[in-house]
Amino acid sequence: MTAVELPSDAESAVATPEFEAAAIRQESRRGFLLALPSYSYLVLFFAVPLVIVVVYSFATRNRFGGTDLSGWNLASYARLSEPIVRDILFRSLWLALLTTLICLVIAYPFAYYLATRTPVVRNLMLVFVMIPFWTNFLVRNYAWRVILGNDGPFTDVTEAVGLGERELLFSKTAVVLGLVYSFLPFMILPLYAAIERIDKRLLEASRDLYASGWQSFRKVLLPLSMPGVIAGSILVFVPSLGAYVTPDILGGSKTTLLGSYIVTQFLTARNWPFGAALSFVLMAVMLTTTVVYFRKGGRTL
Amino acid sequence: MSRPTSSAVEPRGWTKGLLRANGWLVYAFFYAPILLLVIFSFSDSRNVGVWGGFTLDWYEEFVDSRQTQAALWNSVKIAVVSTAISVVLGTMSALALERFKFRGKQVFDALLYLPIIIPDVTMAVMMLLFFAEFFEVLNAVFGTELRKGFSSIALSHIAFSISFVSVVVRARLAGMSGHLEEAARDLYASRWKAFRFVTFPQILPGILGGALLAMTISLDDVVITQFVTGPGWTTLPVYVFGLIRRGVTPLINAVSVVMLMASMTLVALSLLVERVRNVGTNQRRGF
Amino acid sequence: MTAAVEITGITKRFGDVVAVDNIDLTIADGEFFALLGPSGCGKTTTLRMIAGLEFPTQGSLKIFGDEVGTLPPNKRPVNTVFQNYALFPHLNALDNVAFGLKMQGVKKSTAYSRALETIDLVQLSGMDTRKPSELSGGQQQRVALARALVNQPKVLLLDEPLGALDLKLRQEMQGELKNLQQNLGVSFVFVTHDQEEALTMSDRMAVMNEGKLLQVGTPEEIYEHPANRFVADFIGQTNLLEGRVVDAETVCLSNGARVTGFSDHPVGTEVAVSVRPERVRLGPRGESRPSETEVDGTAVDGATVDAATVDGAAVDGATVDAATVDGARVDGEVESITYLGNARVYRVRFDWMVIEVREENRPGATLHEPGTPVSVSWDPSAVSVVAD
Amino acid sequence: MKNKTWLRILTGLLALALVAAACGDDDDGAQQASCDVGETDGNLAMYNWAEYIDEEQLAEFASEHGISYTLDTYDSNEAMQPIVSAGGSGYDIIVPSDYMVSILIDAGSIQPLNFDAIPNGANISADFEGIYYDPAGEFSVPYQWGTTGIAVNTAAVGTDFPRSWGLIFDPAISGEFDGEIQLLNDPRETMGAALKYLGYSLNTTSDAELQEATDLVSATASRLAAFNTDSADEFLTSGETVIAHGYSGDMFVQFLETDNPEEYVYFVPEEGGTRWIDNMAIPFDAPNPCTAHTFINWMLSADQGAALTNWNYYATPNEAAFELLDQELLDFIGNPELYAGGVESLEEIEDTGDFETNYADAFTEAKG
Repeated sequence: MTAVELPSDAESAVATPEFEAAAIRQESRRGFLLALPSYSYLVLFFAVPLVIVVVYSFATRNRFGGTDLSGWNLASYARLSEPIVRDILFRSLWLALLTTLICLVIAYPFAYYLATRTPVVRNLMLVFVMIPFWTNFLVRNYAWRVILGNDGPFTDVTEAVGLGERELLFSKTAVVLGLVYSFLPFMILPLYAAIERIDKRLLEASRDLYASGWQSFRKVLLPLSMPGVIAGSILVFVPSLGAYVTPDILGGSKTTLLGSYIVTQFLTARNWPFGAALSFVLMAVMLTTTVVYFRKGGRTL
Repeated sequence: MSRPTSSAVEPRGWTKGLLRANGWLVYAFFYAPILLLVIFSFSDSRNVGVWGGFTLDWYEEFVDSRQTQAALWNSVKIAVVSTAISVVLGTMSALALERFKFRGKQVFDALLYLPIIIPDVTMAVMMLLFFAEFFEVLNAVFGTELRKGFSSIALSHIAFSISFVSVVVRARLAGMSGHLEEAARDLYASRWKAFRFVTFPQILPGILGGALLAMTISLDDVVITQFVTGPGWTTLPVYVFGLIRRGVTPLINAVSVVMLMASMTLVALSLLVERVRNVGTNQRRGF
Repeated sequence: MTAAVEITGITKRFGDVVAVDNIDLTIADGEFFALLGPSGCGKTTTLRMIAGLEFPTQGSLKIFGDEVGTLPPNKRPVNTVFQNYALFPHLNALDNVAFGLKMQGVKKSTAYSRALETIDLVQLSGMDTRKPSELSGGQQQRVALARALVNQPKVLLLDEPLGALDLKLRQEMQGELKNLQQNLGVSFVFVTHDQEEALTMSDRMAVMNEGKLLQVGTPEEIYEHPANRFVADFIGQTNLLEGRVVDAETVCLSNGARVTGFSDHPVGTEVAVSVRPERVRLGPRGESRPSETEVDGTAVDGATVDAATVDGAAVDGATVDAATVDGARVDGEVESITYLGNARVYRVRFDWMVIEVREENRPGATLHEPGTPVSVSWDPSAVSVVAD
Repeated sequence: MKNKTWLRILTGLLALALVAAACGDDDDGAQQASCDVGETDGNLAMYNWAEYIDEEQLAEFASEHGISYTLDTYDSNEAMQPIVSAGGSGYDIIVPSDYMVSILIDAGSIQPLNFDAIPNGANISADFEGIYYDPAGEFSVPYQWGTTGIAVNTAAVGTDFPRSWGLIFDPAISGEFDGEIQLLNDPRETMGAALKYLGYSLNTTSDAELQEATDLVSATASRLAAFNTDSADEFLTSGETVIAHGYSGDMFVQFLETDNPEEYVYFVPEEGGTRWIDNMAIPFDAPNPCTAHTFINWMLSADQGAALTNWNYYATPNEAAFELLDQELLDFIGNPELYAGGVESLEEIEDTGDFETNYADAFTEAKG
């Protein structure tokens, strides 16, 4: 470490490579210092606890449902190849993908519509998107149970339309509906943020270049809003995969999804090592997917 | 002056109709259950979904119920404190990641994603194990008498809220040209002033969005809170979750309605303040 | 008199890339100075180093005699008009302009009254409460200018400030900027990739390429006597005829023709002969040279490339008779004409290259249709011999 | 490089320290508290099931002893157990169910009670002596008890139905009520019901028997409206289901909420069902064990035992309290059909140790 004058407001000197290097170092240190509070916070209050869970995943459930922290083994990971785990995984992936897709299809035009409103109107519209979510999520799920349930408003509608009494409650459809309801705002917010900052002249340019409305959406708007699409999809897909309250309340627990399965391992089977292994693998897959996406040139969320 | 009117990209004809219809449908979708829960908060029946005639009993019960009120206040206190702290920390980390290069940046970036993708029951379990030991170690070393409760819940909520805030703020920062900050520096602003007078107002919508998200998640969290709570710190969702076993009564609907009214009042007030402060137009680039 | 900006041995590296390579540059007080070059040549980096937005890797940077190389931007007595203006979108025009003053701690009322004065100066009176998004491109440009000028910088830096404006507005602003600079008497350092803009506006200019400073001088010096091939080619239009130095005043072109061109390049150096299109004269093939050539051609040795004997087709048919003929003449065929309104540019095809000729659109000027066999000639004084 | 290495070392060390500390926990071996009758050593913090105690009762205790109280609630034994076992929960009184008591004892998470400070322990019915999960009665005293059985909407099903698990599991009987039946979303209860129907013990550790039960539940799953624990009672009275699998007290409370309670019937099938017992216990690291002892003693008095049952409609283990119960309630739950197979057919869920995960897996498999 050579003693080099750092860029100081008072001093002024002829620039040297050492000074430049010191300036770059100082800039880097500024960034680091800015990140440091959150960094150390997350290390202490997230990474360290996480290490405990990872350690648990190599341990063994003892006969009382406690965890013996000796006799390390990979048994919990070996179980991941069982057909029941595979079935649950595929089913959950499918439902989570479906939920994400539906959210995308609904949220995209909505976010676009929002972005074309005047600032005052769009702020108001955004707030009204968020307000329902300031009520308790259990209460919201229960409200859906009433709507979809026996003699609820939904069956009234299907009857009135002449479809007969169609009850949706306790079906996969109801689960997807509940998930879409729960996570739609997570899709709308980033999509809106992404679309709002697109320069609209680009769209005008595409129309000028003979693109139809659909084409300019397909070739200009969609690619430009891709960061929003990806961010929204991650924010919807991840919690959908881990959801367990909605499948329980609206799906009647008839189909076990990954989230419920992990909860079952921790809270019912009291098999913490297996629960830890399941969640650890889930996180690893998610993290790899996002990292690969960003390495391939994706922008920040 | 109003915004520039119809241009080539302004949706027209049936596209416009479809967009508008979709908008209304989305709101209908969002508010259908809310309407229902408001209605049943006035229902004279223990069961949500069974109309038993109009009553204000549930509101009365709310006013009388020490436990419900305590739970509501606990939730609000924790949400406010954890949101405030995580907004500061999350914004700082967003700035660091978006505007600086430093060693360990990738590790930090990855670390920031983990709280978003971790299943909450897993986080709950690990926080439980952690706090049991953490406080014990602190108490042994420093002779303190720390107990699980407010601090452990708030610390856990901050741990996941930082990530959500930082994601939203980063999205906003990424869309903001770094030239603005340079221009401010060129115009004699110190680093802090450049942040205070240029960067901050620019990313404020992102910060507010992040804060809303963090607050919503904090107000809804059950599992993590349940595992790190201590005596007297039952939050509203945990309380409601416990109630399920004996049936969620319209009391909870009434609590939700009270919360809705409170938040709507806050929104209305803030809009009013904005209106008063911001006489004149508030036109921005873009759509 | 101290120089406004004095740059000595400045180098800037970004990793392995050398953005600015050991340049020396002095900009006088009250000078309108242009930094010209293609994109990526290092001109913007140079400007940013003067502004303090980048620290040099090495070298000295003085503003009015004070070393500022390591000062942060907010401590330098210079201001910048940014490319695309970088106006603060959340502030109205007045607040944008008053920003710098407020940051310096000027009293609010003083700041605003000075800001208003400057807004008047750039002819934006009445626009002060508008947000940048409510202003046209030209108006935004003026706000950006006012925002910098209000601080009374010792040097004003402008980074392609007119790039986003349409032609008419750009020309108008060029005039205004020039006037403003003359009235204020402040040094303007102006970055542009538009050579015409640089030529018309600057008192002196510097041409940069690949991080190197190629030539510094008045527009006339640079236009008339480009220091090297790149400058000759980049500034204005020119015909570059490849060849080799034969002696101090002769260049042998690649087809064997010899032309007169004074240079101090050693014999044998690969060079190009640069002749501006407007200096080239066009005449019907075989016709004797116009009278005016004879008038000023007598004193100087010229070169004739006379391909007429073999009908201008064969390369080796060219003969050169430098000693006997005044002026230069080359025969070829008109390939195309570009009509510019005030002039015509002919592309004349020879078997080994194309030469462009620009003729003023005077009444009575002969029109040479494409396909017409023609000869071209120029005065030896029009020639610059340039190496790489 | 420096930063990373430093962080890695710190993280590693912290994790190790924590794991080591976590391992050390179980050795603590909680001591019996020495307390006098009626002694309090601080405020009371109770961790109980939701809606399982009237707050006024707590308030009365608090004011009587000049202390304050906090009441926090949980929704399952499994959610409560790790919190208490991890230590530092801060609670003085918890209310675990039977099998959970044995888990807590094994894990060293509850402390032995000092019965010198609980003279009212004498009020407990002899039925609860020497029970499997706490044979010596050292660690827990019963709080309330009940059964798991079937509730039926007689308006839909009629009154002429077999008092058997076949009502749910036999397709010949339940086929008629396709989509209107619910089972508990609980591996032990639901697999237990199937095991009982098949004539096995609900604590079986036989893979073959469990497999049979799995197939049975799996075959029944398609006829179900839902697997649900929390809303079994509401589904029945709102018409979502007509045959419900649920807990006695929940059902009674719910029946009495409706306009026509007599329309509903709750019974334990003749094959037998679950008897469960919730207990009061003191966490190993309770901050105020003497207050906890005094509270237990207070709750075991005749008055308070009766007050509890009159409020939450569950059966009391407190013999002295019987006479003080509401007559109306007794009439309703005193229904002779309540135990179709007699009280002897009831069985408690026991912790099966390592086999516990088999129940969880079997249930997941059965649900599909």
